[in-house]
Amino acid sequence: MDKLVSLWASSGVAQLEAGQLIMMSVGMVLLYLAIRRGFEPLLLVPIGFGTVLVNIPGAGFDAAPLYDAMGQLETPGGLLYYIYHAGIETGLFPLIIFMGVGAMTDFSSLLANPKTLLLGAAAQVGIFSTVLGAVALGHFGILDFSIRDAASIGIIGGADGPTAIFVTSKLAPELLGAVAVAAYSYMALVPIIQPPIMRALTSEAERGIKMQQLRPVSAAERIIFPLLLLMLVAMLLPDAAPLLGMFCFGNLMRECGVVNRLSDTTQNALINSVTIFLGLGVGSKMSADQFLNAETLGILGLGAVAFCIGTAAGILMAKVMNKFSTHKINPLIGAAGVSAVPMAARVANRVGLESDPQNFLLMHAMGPNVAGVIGSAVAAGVMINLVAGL
Amino acid sequence: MDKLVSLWASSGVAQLEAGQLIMMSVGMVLLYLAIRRGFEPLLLVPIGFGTVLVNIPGAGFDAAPLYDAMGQLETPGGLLYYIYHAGIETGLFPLIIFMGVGAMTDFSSLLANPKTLLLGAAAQVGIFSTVLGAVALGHFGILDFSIRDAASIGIIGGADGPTAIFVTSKLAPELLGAVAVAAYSYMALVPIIQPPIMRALTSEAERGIKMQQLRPVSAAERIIFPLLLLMLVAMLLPDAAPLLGMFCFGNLMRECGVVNRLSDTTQNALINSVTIFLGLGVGSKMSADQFLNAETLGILGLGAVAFCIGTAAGILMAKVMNKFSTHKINPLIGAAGVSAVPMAARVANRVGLESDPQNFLLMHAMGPNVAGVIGSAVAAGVMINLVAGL
Amino acid sequence: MDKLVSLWASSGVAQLEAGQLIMMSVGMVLLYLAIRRGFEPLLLVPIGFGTVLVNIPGAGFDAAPLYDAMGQLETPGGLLYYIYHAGIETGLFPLIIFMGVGAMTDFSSLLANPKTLLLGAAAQVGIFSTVLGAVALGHFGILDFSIRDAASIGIIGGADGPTAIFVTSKLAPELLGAVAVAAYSYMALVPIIQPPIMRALTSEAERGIKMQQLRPVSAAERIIFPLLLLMLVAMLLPDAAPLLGMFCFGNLMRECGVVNRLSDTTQNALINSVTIFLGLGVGSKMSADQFLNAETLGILGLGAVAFCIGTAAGILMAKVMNKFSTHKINPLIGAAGVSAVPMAARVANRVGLESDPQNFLLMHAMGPNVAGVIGSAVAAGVMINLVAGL
Amino acid sequence: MHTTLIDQGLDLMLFGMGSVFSFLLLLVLATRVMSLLVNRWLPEELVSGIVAKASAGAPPSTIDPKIVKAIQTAIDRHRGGGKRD
Amino acid sequence: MHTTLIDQGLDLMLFGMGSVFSFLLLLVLATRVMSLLVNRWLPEELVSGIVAKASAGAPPSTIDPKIVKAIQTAIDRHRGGGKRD
Amino acid sequence: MHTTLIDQGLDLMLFGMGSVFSFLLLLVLATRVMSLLVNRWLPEELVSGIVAKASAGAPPSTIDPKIVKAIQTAIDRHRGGGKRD
Ligand code: NA
Ligand code: NA
Ligand code: NA
Repeated sequence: MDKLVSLWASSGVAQLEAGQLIMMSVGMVLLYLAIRRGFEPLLLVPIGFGTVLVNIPGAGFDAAPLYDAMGQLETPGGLLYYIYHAGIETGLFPLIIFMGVGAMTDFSSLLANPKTLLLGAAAQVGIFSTVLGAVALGHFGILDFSIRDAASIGIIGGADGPTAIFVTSKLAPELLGAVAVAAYSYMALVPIIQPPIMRALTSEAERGIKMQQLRPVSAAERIIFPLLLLMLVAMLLPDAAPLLGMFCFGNLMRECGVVNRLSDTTQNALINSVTIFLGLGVGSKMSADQFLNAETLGILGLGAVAFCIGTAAGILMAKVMNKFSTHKINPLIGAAGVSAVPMAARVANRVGLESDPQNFLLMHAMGPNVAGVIGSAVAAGVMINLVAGL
Repeated sequence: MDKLVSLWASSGVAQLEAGQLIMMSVGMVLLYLAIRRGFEPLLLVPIGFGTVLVNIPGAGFDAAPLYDAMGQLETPGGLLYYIYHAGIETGLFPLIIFMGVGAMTDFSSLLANPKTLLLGAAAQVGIFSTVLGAVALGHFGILDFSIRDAASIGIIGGADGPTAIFVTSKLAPELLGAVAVAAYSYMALVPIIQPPIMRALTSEAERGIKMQQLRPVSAAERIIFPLLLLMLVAMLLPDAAPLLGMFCFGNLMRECGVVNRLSDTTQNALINSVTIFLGLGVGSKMSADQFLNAETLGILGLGAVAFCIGTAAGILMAKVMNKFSTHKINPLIGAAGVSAVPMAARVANRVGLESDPQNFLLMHAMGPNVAGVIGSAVAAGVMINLVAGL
Repeated sequence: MDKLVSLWASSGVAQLEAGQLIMMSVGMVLLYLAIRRGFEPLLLVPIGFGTVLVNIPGAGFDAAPLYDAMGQLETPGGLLYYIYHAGIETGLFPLIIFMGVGAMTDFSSLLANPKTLLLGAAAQVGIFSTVLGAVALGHFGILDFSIRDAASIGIIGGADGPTAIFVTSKLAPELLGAVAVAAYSYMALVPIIQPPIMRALTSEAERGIKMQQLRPVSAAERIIFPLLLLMLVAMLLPDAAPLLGMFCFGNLMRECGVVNRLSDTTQNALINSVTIFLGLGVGSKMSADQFLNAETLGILGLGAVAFCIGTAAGILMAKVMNKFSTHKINPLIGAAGVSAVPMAARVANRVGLESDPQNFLLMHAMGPNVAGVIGSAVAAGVMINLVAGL
Repeated sequence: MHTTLIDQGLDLMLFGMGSVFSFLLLLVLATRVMSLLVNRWLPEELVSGIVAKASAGAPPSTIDPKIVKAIQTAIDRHRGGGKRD
Repeated sequence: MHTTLIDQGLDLMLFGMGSVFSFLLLLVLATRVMSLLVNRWLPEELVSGIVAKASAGAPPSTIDPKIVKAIQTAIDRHRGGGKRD
Repeated sequence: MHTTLIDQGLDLMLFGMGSVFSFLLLLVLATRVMSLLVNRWLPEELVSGIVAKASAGAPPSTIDPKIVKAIQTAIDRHRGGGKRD
């Protein structure tokens, strides 16, 4: 009879708290969005599943290991505990993902038309104006955000998952779940969020602008570019060096042509393995007490604002640049500056085709798109540097 | 001359103890069984090789690292030391393997005919009656088994390697070598152990029962099933959640259709890498003092009994179910309930074909076969929960 | 304004020391050699990039993590810190690479003509005479080398990267950068360093010696050979067992035919991933204070000498063996005994073709080539054993 | 003490098999209900369509479609005995 | 204290956007200069040649060239409508 | 002290080369004996048969046999100059 009591007492139903039940539902909703709606499934499937796992009462997925007085392991920790502390707290997983993203990135469009880098810069306005919004909410006592929290929330506007995870795990780890979920959700919503803003800020004529065909880019340029970027980062913004350093490393492996074996593994087995564990580890931060509060609503709201402002800033920047340049830029590609590779570039292409079925913007939009990745990483470095000093 | 003495003194021959020599031979026998007889080579090749390595006198494969008073590493540990403590003691490797097994498992047969789950339940009788046998041996002072040892030995009857390793590394790590070797050996012996039992317990007519063709299963069912299983586990048996949670995660990645990249890596690079290290790590527990004793003989004997009882229980359960059902089950597929995927299902098919060359049972046997995996994991969770409270 | 000062103060330019600038240039030179000149790019691309990363002022790639008084992580360490301490200091990465190299090695040529093993033995003279050179430099006070340093420098002559890294990380970790760079550079220079020596030490007639066609080797021989080698190592040189044990394990997985899944992963995803991290981790030891000194020049010089002596010794050994044997060996294949697989074997083939366009030595040279790997690992084991006792 | 060990074993057997059977029985029922609901509310055609759409939004497969096409062609020819040429 | 938080936010925005823009502007210039220099001193043909040579020195690809050739052949046939048969 | 360093180096050379040579010489002998025994007691046909059988018991290869077949067909055609069409 004692046994039955023990089994019952240790069962999920008996221990279940309302918060856990709600969080398991949140995890299921994330899985639904990922699987049925196609929301960034590569990340949201592991994050959603991790959310369910960590909220199973009594399963101990995020339990810390226990050691006896001699330092011998008495009870091993839970899977998600190890994943989080080995890969996310240390920053290793986001950095390895960035290496993989670098190995998957083709800078040809950017190299053919380097001024599109400025579109990627402009879109980061979304990040910093969101920081401002968050501190305003904190200032007026509406929500309890510190400057570190605000910086982590702002980075959602960078529309770059690993960057957001890297920054948040350094500055405000207790917000990691909410920030990562917001970042990936809004990235997935790019096809819904961006087009109205794009149409509102551009005229039919602007949307119909045909851009010059991109010049071919030589292999040497593609090899030297990641090294050039690395050197500039090293000299000017060492705080951005971890993220951009690994990004450039991946890209150099891709382009140099002599380590295709390594590049292949980086783009496949390695990034896939780390993506699984990164997602599960992020899910491990989706506990009721960290996620079910007013701040999360604030984060989701501010994140959406960040996205919209970033999109708008990219478009407006393109229009400003057109005032000073003879080679006109179609302002739609400015919206791709938020990153969200390659979704944002595809959206720019699709909206452009609505105005003129012969105007293919995809390749042109890849320039600001990858520039947005660089821009967000730079913003991340600056924020980590400045906030650490505050 | 001193040097020669030093070299000689540090050579294997000079340091060799009888136990090490015997254990190296055991390792070689495992390699022979794996390579020449095809005994579960994916695990027994690494386990056998790890057995040889860890018993090389003076090579220090399982040496612990030494740190000086400042906490700086003085002498690094051996490879197998790191593998065991990072991957097996923590439970990480069995859990990752389970994720991979989930990603390789097709639940279609089970979904088309869910009552075959009960065959997978029945086969677990093998586990618990072996526990009883082990405590009886302990009770009568024949062998020195605690209840934790008994639980670890029983799990051999689950015919599921990673489950056995997971349970044993938690409850009785000093038995890990013997239990893992027994589990994989008997899984390999399925084609020899099972057929006589199957023939003894069934009549020619029963073996010739033709089963209804399985209905097609929709993608939605296959996507929802792992989530359903996860929810039931979460609510009722959280102790089984680590194993079954990762199993369901792998299966969801397989079936959801939107993360094929991740599923591919899980089924290939990831599970293969972890299999190599898991095998080596298990081998590291094959030291003479832990393996060469009467208990090991007891474990091997009890393991064989567990297998036979499990097989018989699955068959008898099928016969009982036939008493209450109009859609008859061929009792041969009950034997597949021990798991040992997919070997046990193939054996059921082959024995069935002997009675009727037109009676293809393979797909029908896959249901109880994967049900056996679930059943063993449930049994593992229950045992870990109950034994920890004793 | 304070912020600007802070950003500037933390920028790379403001913090840059001359040594870091020089080391970043060294890294760039390594990348140039790897990418434009094809110098062992699989290792030198990661090493070169790691060299740049670790010397970025203020980026903290090799920063140690900081813990508070409670043992909680306060500031995570840098990526290269974790890679070095987890994978290189422990010896794990070189051992996993060796497993992969074993899985890529075909011993057929060696098995068909086992006496070519002696050519691989002779070439190790390069290792030990370099040790002598290094202690002489130490003795005469020219450079400050201990016996541990000398042993690490000598191993460059083994022309085997993972062996050199394994030995140096154990005996003289502060020399790791210089030793690894020297080892891989000279391996890449094999086509330039070896031919003049080969031509100087052989007559036209000797270079034209046609060797007997190799007999076919059975699968059983190829399966048993790694086990035989393992047993000999276990009995006689346990200090060489970590390297050769993993090498034999990889080779057994390749040859046994029943674990092709594992062998494939070992030869691809696993070795590629570890190669990336091994290279980055070696790069993390390329700091100005450890690399920019007279000792590094000594190491580079001695390494070149080691290579030349090893090459010569292999050739001369072949000539000696021809005095006692009826089946003549073409002495050019003796040069392949330094390892540097498969470059050295190709060079032997090419120089041979110059003398006689019908004399294909490639397969014959693979025997001493892989024998050189075994020879270096044996030498490494002996040195680790003897030096530890001094 | 020894009696306790046997008792423990019996307890383990009783509660273990009980749990395993109850759990899997429940899973049988839950699975049946799930299949029923799914096949009523999410008939196959609809599901396939949605899953296919979701897949389309995911990153492209890592295998070059040209290669897949070529292999498919080779398969077709092999089967069809070169009819298409 | 609260004023400080807003100030911090404004500082972050000002210096953040300033850094991002200055950095990417510099990158635009550096990239232009680089492309100019590369295209003057390392014209495409030369580069391709060298890279190809370097590749040749690297370990062989893990895909059997025969298979690559076979796939290529299949692709060619597929495109060429069986002209070669 | 310095003399000791040279001595240590000489020792290392002497014992090191001695060990390497003795070990590899022994390996030569052991390998010859092994090959002799194998070729006497395990002739090639037998071995291949057993290995093939063992392989058959192992989990199936991850490459779809149809694809392998198709590639093989493409290779055959490429070699045979389309004779089979
Ligand atoms: Na961005
Ligand atoms: Na089972
Ligand atoms: Na060598």
